[in-house]
Formats: sequence, C-alpha cells, structure tokens
Amino acid sequence: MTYQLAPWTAIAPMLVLVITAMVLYIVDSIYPEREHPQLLSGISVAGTVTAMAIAIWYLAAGTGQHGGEIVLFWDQLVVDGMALFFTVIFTAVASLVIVASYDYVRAQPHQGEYYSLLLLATTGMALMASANSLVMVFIALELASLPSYALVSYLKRNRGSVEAGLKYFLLGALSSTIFLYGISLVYVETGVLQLTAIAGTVGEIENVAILGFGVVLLILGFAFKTASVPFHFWAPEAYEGAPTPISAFISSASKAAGFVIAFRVLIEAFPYEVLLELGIDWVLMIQVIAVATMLLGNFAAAVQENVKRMLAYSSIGHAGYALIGLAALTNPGGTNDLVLAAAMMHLLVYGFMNTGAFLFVALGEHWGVGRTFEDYNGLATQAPIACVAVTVVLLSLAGLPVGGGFLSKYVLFMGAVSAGFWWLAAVGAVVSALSLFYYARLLKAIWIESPPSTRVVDEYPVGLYTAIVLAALLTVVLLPAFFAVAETAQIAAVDLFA
Amino acid sequence: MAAPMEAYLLLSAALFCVGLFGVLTRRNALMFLISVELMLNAANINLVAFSLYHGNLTGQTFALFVIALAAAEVAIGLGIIMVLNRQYDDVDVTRAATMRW
Amino acid sequence: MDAAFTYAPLIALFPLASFVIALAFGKYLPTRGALPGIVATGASLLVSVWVAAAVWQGHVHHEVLYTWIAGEDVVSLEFGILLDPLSALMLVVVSLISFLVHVFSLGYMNAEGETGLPRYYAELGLFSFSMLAFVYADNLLMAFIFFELVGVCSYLLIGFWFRDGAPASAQKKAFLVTRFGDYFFLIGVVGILATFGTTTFVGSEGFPQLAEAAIAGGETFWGIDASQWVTLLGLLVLGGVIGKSAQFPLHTWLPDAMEGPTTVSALIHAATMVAAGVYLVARMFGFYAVSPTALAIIAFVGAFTALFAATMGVVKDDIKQVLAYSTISQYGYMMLGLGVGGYVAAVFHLMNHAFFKALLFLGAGSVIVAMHHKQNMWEMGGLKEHLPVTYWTFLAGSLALAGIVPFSGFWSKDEVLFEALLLGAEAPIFIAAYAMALAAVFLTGFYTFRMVALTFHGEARTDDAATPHGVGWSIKFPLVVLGVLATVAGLINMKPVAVVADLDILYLETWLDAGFETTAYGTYTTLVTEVAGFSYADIGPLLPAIIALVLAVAGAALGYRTYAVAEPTEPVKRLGGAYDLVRANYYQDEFQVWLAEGFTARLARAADSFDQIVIDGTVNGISTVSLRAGSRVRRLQRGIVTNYAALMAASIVALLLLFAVYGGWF
Amino acid sequence: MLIEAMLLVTLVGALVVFASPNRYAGRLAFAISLLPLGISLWLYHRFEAVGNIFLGGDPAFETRAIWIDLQPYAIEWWVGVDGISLPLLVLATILATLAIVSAWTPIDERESQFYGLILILETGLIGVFVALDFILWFVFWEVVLIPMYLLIGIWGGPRRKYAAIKFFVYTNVASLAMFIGFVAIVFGLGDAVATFGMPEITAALHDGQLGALAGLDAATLKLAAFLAIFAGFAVKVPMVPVHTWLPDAHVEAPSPVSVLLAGVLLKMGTYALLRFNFTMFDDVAQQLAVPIAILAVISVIYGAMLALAQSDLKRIVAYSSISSMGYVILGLVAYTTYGVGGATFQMISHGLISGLMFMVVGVIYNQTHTRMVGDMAGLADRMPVVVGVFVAGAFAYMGLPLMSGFAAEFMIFYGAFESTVVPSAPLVTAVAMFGIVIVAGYLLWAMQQSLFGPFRLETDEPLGRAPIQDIAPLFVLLALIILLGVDPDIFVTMIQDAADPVAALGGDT
Repeated sequence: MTYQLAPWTAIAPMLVLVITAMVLYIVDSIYPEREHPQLLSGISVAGTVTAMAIAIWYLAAGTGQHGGEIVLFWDQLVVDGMALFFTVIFTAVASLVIVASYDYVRAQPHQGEYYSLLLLATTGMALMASANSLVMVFIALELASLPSYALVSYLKRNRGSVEAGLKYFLLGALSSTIFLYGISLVYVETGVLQLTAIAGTVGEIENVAILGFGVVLLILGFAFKTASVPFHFWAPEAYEGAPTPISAFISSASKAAGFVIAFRVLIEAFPYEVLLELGIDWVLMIQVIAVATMLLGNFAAAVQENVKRMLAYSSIGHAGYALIGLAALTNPGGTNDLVLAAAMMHLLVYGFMNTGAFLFVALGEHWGVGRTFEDYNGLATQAPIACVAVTVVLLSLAGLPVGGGFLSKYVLFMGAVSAGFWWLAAVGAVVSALSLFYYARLLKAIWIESPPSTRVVDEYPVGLYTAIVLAALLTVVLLPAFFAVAETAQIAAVDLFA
Repeated sequence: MAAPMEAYLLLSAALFCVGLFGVLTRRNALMFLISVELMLNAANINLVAFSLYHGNLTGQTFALFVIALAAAEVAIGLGIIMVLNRQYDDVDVTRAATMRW
Repeated sequence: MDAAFTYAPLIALFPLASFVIALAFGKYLPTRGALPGIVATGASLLVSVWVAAAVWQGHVHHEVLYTWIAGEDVVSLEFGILLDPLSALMLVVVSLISFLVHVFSLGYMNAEGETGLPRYYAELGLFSFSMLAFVYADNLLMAFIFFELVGVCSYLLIGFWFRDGAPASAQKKAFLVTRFGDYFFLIGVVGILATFGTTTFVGSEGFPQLAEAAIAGGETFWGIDASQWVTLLGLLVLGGVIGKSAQFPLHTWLPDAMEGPTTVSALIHAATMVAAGVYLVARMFGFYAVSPTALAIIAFVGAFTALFAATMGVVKDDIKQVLAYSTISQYGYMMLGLGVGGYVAAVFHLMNHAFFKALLFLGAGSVIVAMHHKQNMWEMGGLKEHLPVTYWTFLAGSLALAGIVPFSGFWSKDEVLFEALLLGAEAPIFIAAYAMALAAVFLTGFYTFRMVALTFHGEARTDDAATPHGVGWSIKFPLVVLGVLATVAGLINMKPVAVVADLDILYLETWLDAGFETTAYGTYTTLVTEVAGFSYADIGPLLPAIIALVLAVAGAALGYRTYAVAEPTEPVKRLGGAYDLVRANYYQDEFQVWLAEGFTARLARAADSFDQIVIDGTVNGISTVSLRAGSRVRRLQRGIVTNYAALMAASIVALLLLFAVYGGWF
Repeated sequence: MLIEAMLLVTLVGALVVFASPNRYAGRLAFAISLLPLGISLWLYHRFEAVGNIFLGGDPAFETRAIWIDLQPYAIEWWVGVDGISLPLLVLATILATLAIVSAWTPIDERESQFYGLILILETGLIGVFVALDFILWFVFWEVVLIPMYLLIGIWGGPRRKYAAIKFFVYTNVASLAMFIGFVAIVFGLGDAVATFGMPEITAALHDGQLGALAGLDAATLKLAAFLAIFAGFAVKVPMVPVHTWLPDAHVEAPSPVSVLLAGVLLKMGTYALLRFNFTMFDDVAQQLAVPIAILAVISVIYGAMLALAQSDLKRIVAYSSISSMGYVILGLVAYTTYGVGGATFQMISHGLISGLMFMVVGVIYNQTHTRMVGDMAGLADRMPVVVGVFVAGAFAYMGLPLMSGFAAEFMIFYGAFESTVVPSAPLVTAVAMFGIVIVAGYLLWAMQQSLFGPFRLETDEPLGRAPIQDIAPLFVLLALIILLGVDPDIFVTMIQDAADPVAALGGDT
C-alpha cells in the first residue's frame, strides 16, 4: 500500500537547494545586464520553501526516524530526525531572509550571486546536518562558510561590510585550520573518519593526549561556528557589519549548523562514557564554554549602545543557552535525550526569534533611523505592526511567554536541572534576567519614548514586513504548538543516542 | 618504515606552530592567508602520513579535498582582501578596526 | 419567650435605619435627618423600656441571631443578643440619652443653620446603633466590633467641623489613642477566643465560667498558669477600656474631643463612647472577679485617674474642658468601684453619671448657644437671670456631680468610696486608692462650683453674656428631663439609708442580682471573695458617707465663695509652678506628641532611609555592578583581528593545558 | 470549558481592542470584561465544595488534556478551581472591570493599547488562578509581567521607565529562581510523577517519593528548592526585604494599573506561596515556621513604619500593602483553619480595599493633579463624596469591623494565635497585631493633612466634579467591602472547604 521512495530521495531538500542555486546562476546569466529582484528572490524563496516543505513532510512521515536513519554514499551522509529537523531550521530562516532581502538588496548589483550564495550556504548547512563523517563535516562546513564570507562583505563599498567580511574570513580560515588539525589528530589516533567508526575504535587508542588535543580542537572549531567563547570574537563585528539579513542568516542558521555538527560529532563519534574513561571529559569543557559564553554574551550585550551589536552579543548569549544541550549530558544519561532535545527546540525557535529581531534592524536601516537605541525612540507610533512583531520576538528571546522562546528556554533550564546541573540553569537564569533588561531597552525606546520630529516613515517595504511579521507569527504559534517541535526534537534526540 | 611516526607528528605540529606564529605576527592580510595555508598543510601532513600508517586511503583522499577547499578559500579570501585594499588603500589587517567593544 | 425580646434587636436597628435614611435622603428632608433620628431613638427607647419591664418581671434572654463566620469543624463566630438586668438598664439609659440628644440637636444644630446636617444625623444614628448593639452584645467579639464602630463614629462626629484645623486634629487623636488601647483589647479578644474557644459572656459555656473552671482545675495555657493567663487576658482587654473610658494614661484624647459639637460631647461622655469601656468591664465582670491582680490594677487606675483628672479640672477656663476632665475623673470612680468589687456601686454611678453628665453637657450647650458660641467661662457670668431653666437644671447636675446629698451622684459616689474603704480596711493597700478618691471628692466639689459660679453667678463680664441668645423648647425639654433624673435617680440605691434604717430599698442591687446566675451580683460577690480572695471589713456606712459629704460640700462652698463674686480672680494661680504644671496637663500632651513625632516619626524616617539606602541601594547596586561588569567584558573586543587571533591561540593553549592536566593525559 | 471561555474572551477581546479606535476602546474593553466577570460569577454560583484540589480534591470546572508530550513528562492543559482559587478568580474579574472603568478619565492617549494590555493582563491573572499544570501555570505567571511593564512604562509617572524596568527584571529574576527550584523537585521525584500536574506532584511529595538529585539528598534538595521557591514568591508578594520594586511601581503606575497591581498581582504571590510552599512543602514550611513568621512580622511592622514616613498618598498605600501582605504570610504559616482561611480571605479583602484606596487616590489625582499630602488640605470641603469614600476606605484598611478587612485580619489573628506550628504563637501574633495601630497612625495622619482642615491646593487646579464613571467603581468596591465584612461567609465557607486540608497538614483539624 505505502509507496516507498528510493533512499536517495532522502536528500531531496539538499538537492532542491543546490538546484535552485544553479537555476539562479542560469537565470542571472540570461539577463547579465539587468537585475530582476522579483524573479530572483521568487525563485530563491520557492527553492527554500520547497526544501523546507519536503523536510517537514519527511519529519511528519517519520522518514529516517525511530531508529530507521537512512545512510547514503557509503555512510558519508545520514538522513535522520536530527538532519531533517535542522534542515527545517536552515530553510525556514533562509526563506525569511530571502523574503526580507528583496527590499534590502533591491538597489544593489549582483543580486543573482547574492541569492545563489545564500542558497549554497544553506545547502552547506543542510549537508552539515547530514554529514556522517569528519570528511563530510569539513567539506560541508566549508561549503557553508565560504559563501557566508562573501555574503558578509557583499556591500563592498561599505567599510563596515568589508571589515566584517575580513574579520569573519580571517578568523574563519584560522578556525577551520584548527578544526582540520583536530580532525587530523583524531585520524592519527583512530585511523578512521566515519563517525560511528571512530566511536568503534576510540576506546582502543594508544595516545590519549593526541586524541584529547584533537577533541579540544574540534570543539573549538564548533565554538567558532556557533560563535561561542573563546572563538566568538568574529561574531559581534561580522553581525554588526554584514548586510542585516545576512547577519540574521549567520546568527540564526549558521549557528544552528554549528550546533548540529557539534551534536552529531560529539555524541556519535566520541561517546561520553568512553571518553570519560580515557580522561577526556568533553562535557566539562563544554560546560566551561557554555558558562563563559552565557556570561560574556549577555553581560556585553547589556551595555551596548548599538542595537545591532546588542543583538549580536545576545546571539552569543543564546549560543551559551543552547550549549547547555551538550553541557548537561551525563553518564549514565537518564535524561540525555531531553537535554539534547531541549537545545534543538531552542535552536529552532531561536531561529525565528533572532531572525525577526535582526530583520527589524534591517527595517530600521531601510528607514534610516540610525543605529543606537535612542534612534528607535517612539517608532511604535509610526510603525505599530512591525513594532508589535519585534516586541513579540524580543520578549520571546528574553524568555517571556509570548512565544515559543519561553518554553524552549525553560525546557533547556529544565534539562539542566534534570541532569543535576542546577548551577548551569542558575547561571542561565541570571543572564536571562539580564537579557530581559537589554531587550527591554529596545522596547522602551520603541514604545515608551516619544518619537523625534525629524524622522519620517512613509514607506512600508513589503518583503521586510512580511518576513518580520511571519517570524513573529511563527514565534507566537510555536507557543501553543510547541508540542510538535518538542516531540519531533525528542524523537531525533533519542535516535541520536541510540 | 623509514622514520618513526612521532616524527611526522612533530613535523606537522611544528608547521602548525609556524603558521600560527605567522598569523599572530604578520599584519599583511596576504601573509595572514599564507600562514593559514601553512597550518592547513600541517593537518595534511598528519592525514597523509597516518593514512600510510593505518593502511587506508581515507586520509590521503581527505587531504586532496582539503587542498581543493584551500584553493576555494584562497579565492574568497583574495576577493575580500581586494575590497579591503579598495576601501582602506592597504592590506594591513589591523587597520580595519572601526567596529569594536 | 417574652414578646419584648422578639423585638429587642430593633433597639439597635432603628437608629441604623435612621442612619441610612439620613445619609441617603437627609438632604431632602425638612429637618435634614433630625426627625428620623428622633423617631428612631424614641422607638428604641420605647422598646428598651419594654424590654426592661420584661426583665423586671424576671425574664432574661440570650439568643444567637446571626452567624458571622461559620466554622465547619472549628469555632463559629456569631452575633447574639443578651438581655439581662445590666444590659436592659444600659439600653434604657443609652436610648434615652440618645433620644434627648437628638431632640436637643434640633435646637442646637438645626437652629444654628449648620451645613452638613444630614451627615451629622447620619453619624449620630450610626453612633446610637453601634452603642446599643454593643450594649446587648452577647459575646466579646461582637462587643469589640461595635466598640470599634463606636470609636469610628466618635471620630467622625468629633471632626464634624472638619474645615477647622483643631477638630481634624482632635478626631485623629481620639481615634489613634483609643486605637492604641483597642490593640490590647483585640489581643485580649483573640486570646480569650483561642484559650476558651468562645467569647460568650453568659452561661456555663461563657468564657468567665470557663476561666473560673480553668483556675480551679489548675490548668496551664501556653505554659502559663491559668490564673496568671486569665489576669493577662483581662488586662489586655482592659487596655481597650482604658482607651475608651479615657483612663490614665490614655485619657488625653478626651479633652481634645471637645472640638466636636457639644451635643456629641454629651453623647460621647454620658452614654456611648466613654461609657462603653466601663460597661465592658461590668459586662465581663465575672472574668475580672477571678483575678485579684486585675481588680487591683483596675482600682488603682480608676482612683488615680479620678484624682489626677480632678486636679486638671480645677484650672480650666473653657466650660467644656472642665466637664471633660470631670468625665475622666468620674469614670475613674466607676473603675475604682469595679476594681474593689463594688459592681453595683459602679453600675449605679455609671447610670447616674450618664444622666447628670448629659445634663451638664446639654446645659453647657445651652449656655454656648446663648453665648453666641463662646465657651470661655471668664467671658460669662450672671447668666442665671437670663437662662433660668438652664441654670436650675445645670445646678441640679452640678450638685449631682459634686456629690451632694440627695442628688444622684452622692449616692453612687458614696457607695463606690464605701466599697473601697471596706476593702481597704482589710487590704491596706487599697486605702491608698480610697484616699485618692476621697481627695478627688473635694476637688470635684470645688471645680464644679467654680464652673457654676463663673458661668451663672456674679455679673456679666462681656457683652455676649449681658445679651444672651434665647433658647427654644427643644433645648429646654431635654434639660428638664435630665434635671429631674439627675435629682432623683440616686434614690434607687440609697445604701447608707438602707443600712442604717434597715430598709429593703436597694432596688438597683436587687435588680442586678437577678437574671442569669452567672452574671448576677451575688455570683460576682462570691467570686470576688472566694476566687480573688478579697475580704471586706464590717464598717457602718454612715460615717464614711458623712466624711465624703463634708468634703464635697467644703469643696463646693470654697468654689462658690471664691468665684461667685462680681469680679472673680484666679487664686489658684498663686500656686506658681504647680499651677503651670497642672495648667499644662502635666505635659502629657507634649509627651505624647513627642512619642508620635519625636520618636515614632523619626523612627519611621530612619526606617525609610534604611530602606532607600541599604535595601533598595543593594538592588540598584546589583544592577550597577552588572552593568559595570558588562563594560569590562566588552573591552575584550578591541576590534583588531590579530588580537582576536592571539586570544584564540592563547585560549587553545589554556584549554589544552587545563584539560591535559585535569584528564591526566600525559 | 467555561474557564477556557474566560481566557479566550479576554485574549481575543484584547486583540479586538488593540484594533479598535482609541475613542471606543474604553467602552469596548468594559463590555468585553463583563463577559469573564459574568462567567466567574456564574462559576461562583454553580460551585460546589470540592476540598483542596492540591490535596486530593476534584477540581471544579476541570478540563485536562495533554499539551506537550515531553518524555518522560507530559505537560498538560489542565485547569480547574477550588474554594481558594475561585474567590480570587472572582476578585480578578471584578477588579479588572472596575479598573477599566476607572481608567476612562485619566487615560487620554493610546487608549486602545492601554485597554488591550489590561485585557491581556486579565488573561494572565485568570490563568494563574486556574492552571493546575506547573508549566501552564508558569506561562500565565510570566505573561502578567509583559502588560504590566508596558502599562507602567507608557502611561506611568515621571520615573516610569525606572520603575517599569525594575519591576520587570526584579520579578523575572524571582520567577527564574522559583522555576529552577521547582523543576529540581520534579526531577527529584523521578519516576513517581509523569506530569507537571501540581496536585500529582504534591501527592508524590507527601508520599515521600523525593529522591536525591545532583548530589543533594532528598531533605537538602527539598530545603533548597523550598528556599528558591519561597524567595521567588516573596518578591511577588512582596515581603521585606525584597519589596523595593513595589513602591516605585505603584507610585509610577497610573491608578487603574495600581488597582490591579495591588489588588490582584500581589495576590498571585501569596496564592502561589499557599499552593506551593505551604501546601506542597508543608513539612519544610513547618520546620522553617520561626523564620517565616519573623519575616511576616517584620513585613507587617516595617512596612507600616515605612508607610508612616511617606507623604505621597500612593506610596502610603503601597507600603501598607506590604504590611497587609505580611498578615497573609502570618496566617499561612499558622496552619490553622482560621489562619489559612483568614489569609485567603485577606487576599480577597485586601484586593478590594487596596483597589478602592488606589482608585480613590486616582480620582483625587484626576482632579487635583497631585498626590502629595503637603500639596493639599481640606479636600472634604470641595469633594465630599470622594472624601467620604476615602474615609470609608481608610477605615476599611485600618480593619474597621463590619468591613471585610476586619473579618480577614481577625481570622488571621485568631488563627495565628492558636497556632501550634509557630512557637510562642501568641507573642508573635501580638507583635504583628501592632500593625493595626501604625496603619491607623499613617492613614489618620494623611487624612487629617489632606482631607480636613481649611481648604488649600498647591496645584491650583480648578476642582471639577468627579465624573460618574470615576465615582461608580468606588461605590461598587465599597459595597463589596461592607458586604463581605457583614457576611464573610460569602467566601469564607468555600475558602474553609479548601483551606481546612491545608490546615490539617499542620496538625490542626
């Protein structure tokens, strides 16, 4: 009765994304002289939405889940709940960013490249989610990173954009070499690169130090991608200087991509119980990183004057929350799947919230309101709908129950407590309260302060509005509909540990 | 086996450190990039050498991929350095420091 | 059940209705609410008399009327009605005086064209309601509730002329000082409820009975011996009494309360607010009767207050102030009477005082009307000629107050003194109380007749006094009624005559000895002698009566001689420092003001500073520290990419070292 | 389903009001708020005793469904009421409606936003009192913060930004502490519970199913969790020394918002304390009876002393709220029928009385544009009706018999006095009761200064007649206060039904 698709169709989302990117190149080369913003963004969004729809369909249909993961290309790729779940995050964020970009880059040259780079980066991320060996991890990582470097410095006549691109690229290149060196050290000890194969041999290695060095370097590589301390330095500048939709994209999707490889590599290849015995307590290391990240991101965010930079630091802080998903793993793991699932849920909801927040800044830039909090004074009287939307996403980011961010953050804290790491949750709680303070600063500016007489808001960009409102709406809907996210994430997490 | 495996490890580590030293000390963006390439190759040494040691081709294959990716990376990097030069009339990486704190 | 008892709840409800009517419709009524008030209190009086008649026939009544809070498995809090000789007597007195005050108000308030009359009559109605309900309350909680309402009504009425500063201040003081007493009272109520599980006054389940049983059974409560515990509870309740009945040291509100309309003063002093305290002690006398310590404290508070207030009454210039201090002093006698076990004497004096003090205040009100609202006695003089009715009735009241035979005050005051002497003869310490009370008798006579002389005798010292304003029937009628009562009321319990002539004419004693056994005079006597261990000497009443009378007459004569002259002067001034001290009310007001402003307010300000600086400062400090930490952290981000690379390299080394050492990799 | 209807009506109503023009927003919000009010009264009418739903009672008007299936725990949509929560529900709906009416005069800008936020606030308040699943309850608990922040921040006084953010962050920190404490208990219970249903967690705790977590043995875990939860709720109540957000919030908030803040929001804290600390963790609460009782007494006396030092009418009422809430804690820790019942009744009573006081101060402010005692005198001359209500409200606050405050305080005093849980209960109670003298002190002083004496007004506002929409809510509240004072059994019967099982935990029948 049921018709079974061929196994390779499991990577259909990736294929759709990469094909769309190609189509964009073709379309762009048909009309090399003229820009077609509607056409280009239309194609792009069609591609990402299709990919997302397929991923959601697979998730709903149970593809690759409940222990039935689909492995392809001699175990190099795997399609399971986790891969699909994160693919949904990447494609959803990409869709919102593309819709918003329609207004943002309409007046810019090289839009075809812009969109296709965006799609290729998305492809890379989707590939990261499916990567099942360190080779694929590295290749996918580079596929995601390289277009991102270019996208960040897309506004090549803008000093900020260039500076951001330079820093992002230089530190990214450095980090990827460190990451690669880590891989090579792991290979030195184990002689394999496929994740489950590493797990199979890691128990019998000769030199713990070399493996330990390798694991530490790998984790630092993840830290770069997720913008976690101590490899977070690029993030404030890259987010601040990049074209704002790209900031949204990198801080939401790219961060999630970093997490998905971290989850998969650490859990699949380096089983905690084995490595703990070897003396490589990587959970402890993640804990150190998580606490440092939460503290640094939030404390620095609290004292920013520039809204976008505040969001950048807050995005670092959120990486710290999500790291709880790894930091609160235990051996023996009674609630490991809950902990990991919590981080996945948070990354999903965070994708919408954070994208919404950055896109609001993009809207502000569009109107030329300026960069600081004061520049946003009284915007609610001029743009109430966008302001309601951003209020929703900001409050949700702060962990108040207007959206799914509330539940995801508290499920994370819950996970930490369930594992007995109440102090992790306590640190999270403290900085969460602090985050309320700085998000409320923007709310205060928007709602409470009175608007300056000089600012004129006379045009309402459709793309940006649509994207912001959609992001807010999804955030809100994910509060009552959180069960869908929670259950899917948990199934994926259980599979990963199985 | 001509040399002990530790030698390869030491070589690669040394190369890595040289690269890192370059990264930390050179302010020229191109030199920075070249130093990073050195570090990449440190990893490649490990991969290739231990591919032989472990008796499989995984490492060597991966090293080929890495070389290709390094090329792509340089391509992007050079692009960025070009716009940097255009904006700042210089390729000094420490000049581009308007965004901070 | 007697039919009268069925309607008894109405005694209080009639004035409640008049309150509602006056409040809601007073503006539209011809007399601005006086009429409903008169009708209501008149009706209350009739029903009270009817109830008293029923009680006279030997019936008593106790019934729970309303469950306030129903406890399912615990004590329910209920309201009930208790009609026995004591409450029936008091109901008549209160409703009578309330009625007369309403009538008097027609002449005193309405005729003067006051604004806010509906408010006045509404509050008067509420006042009567509260007091009447207090009187027939069957339990201490209900008593407390209406005791408080009485306090609020007096607050409202004292501040009737709120547009002036002084009444506003006086009303605050009155409520605050009595509230301080009520604080202890409330603890007492709660304590009695928690200890005995009931606050009912009568019956074998009444708390006085349970207390007696507990003492007899040698029980302990919260680790304290039952007798001490009962004493403690009794004293706590006494706190409320001291506040309301203006006993030392909580008497200071009462003279200030003279800022209210004189009618209100009459009501407060004679029948409601101030009477409530003493009535309460009488009501739960069975509880005090088992505690010698409590009784002794009551007696000494009373005796001291009697003397203390009398000294201050001597030097006042304002006619109402003199009356105010006389009130304090007279309630001191009642307390003394109760404290020495003279239950009948105290109740007797309570009743008599109600009549003559209402009379004196209303008389003073009449004088004030005549004097165009002047109250300083030194501006009066010679009013006798112009105000004959007022004069003669006022004189009757004064004679009663001074305690001159055969006016009512003589009989009751003498009985109080007699009881004190009897006890003092056996327990010498009480002689001190007796002596103080006796000294006060002289002073009472003196200041009373100083007042009469200055007001009515001599010659008019101002134009106002020379051409007084006439007064109408509504003023005269209450004066006459009360004048008669002040004169003859004492005849119902002429103890010296009864003992000497061996006649059975102690009607009040007989009256109070009837009713519920647990609240009968005989029971109280037994308790006082057997449980509290008081014993009384066997002395004839005649000589003490003569001593008291002589002192009273001497005081009165001296007062009259000194001031009933054409141009009276103030000889007391020659006392110098002592005069100043008394004149300043022994600086108690200053002390209390210091307590309120110098001490409490300063403490409050200190607390506020502490709160702002330390507690809130900590809160704000945490936020400041956090933000400062944030500023530090962001300095890490110096904007130079090489720096970042260096920091990253350093952190790699640090992490590697840390985990290598921690994990023991080498 | 009726409970869901209330939540839905207020939430959807809020959206409708947001979209409505400013001119009609107030009337529209009033009309909408009548629906939940009607429903809550209907629930009151139909309510039959069910016992305490945390202690085995069957929730009235219950609905229960799985919301999020989070292995190994299910988060549920579970709502229902008992004799403790229903009166509070009624209180919340009444005060919301009255607050809306009382806002018609003072709120003259961005009305649709104002009333929309009020309705969202009402949603949260209703939710807090009906939710039985912890996570669901926590959602509502936190929802309340948002409209409150904006209401204070946008329509507040001169220092509104400071007050709003202080309220926002302070109470949020408290919630976080409480959350961590509570989930630690849930996980400590391990397999004993499969949901976040608070009644089930209570039952499991009472069964002694708590295990160790994070290296803490069961007893330490319980104590630590108790303290975290207690601290979290103490902020909301607020108790000394975590009270300083309250005066700022009250002073800056517009009066209708103060009405809800004092009237209902503070009751969330005491309600939660009753449900969590004193019902779930009754054993720890009894162990810690001495410090809790001392804190309660300090709150009473210290709060009243602070009120004594104020000269802003709203600040006076705000500090006295701290004092009144101290009584609630005292009643709760007593573990007697009258103590717990009285504490619950005090929540209702204080909600009405403080609501009335803030409202009447608001009406005075509408006319005079000042709240400083020193700026006015003799107002009774110009606004007799308002002043009459003020005086009545003040006496209600002082615990005048036959008004609800006395009934509540008397119940608490009685209950506390005979407590066997608090050592030296009579002494502790007697000290706490001194609050009734201080409260009289500052209210009488404030009234003497501002209402009586010769008329004087520093702001030189022309004193108009207060409009009927300002006056009517005052009389409604006053009538309710007197009604509940004369017949407390309107609520006390059902409260006792639910409070008795709690008292029984302390050994009292």
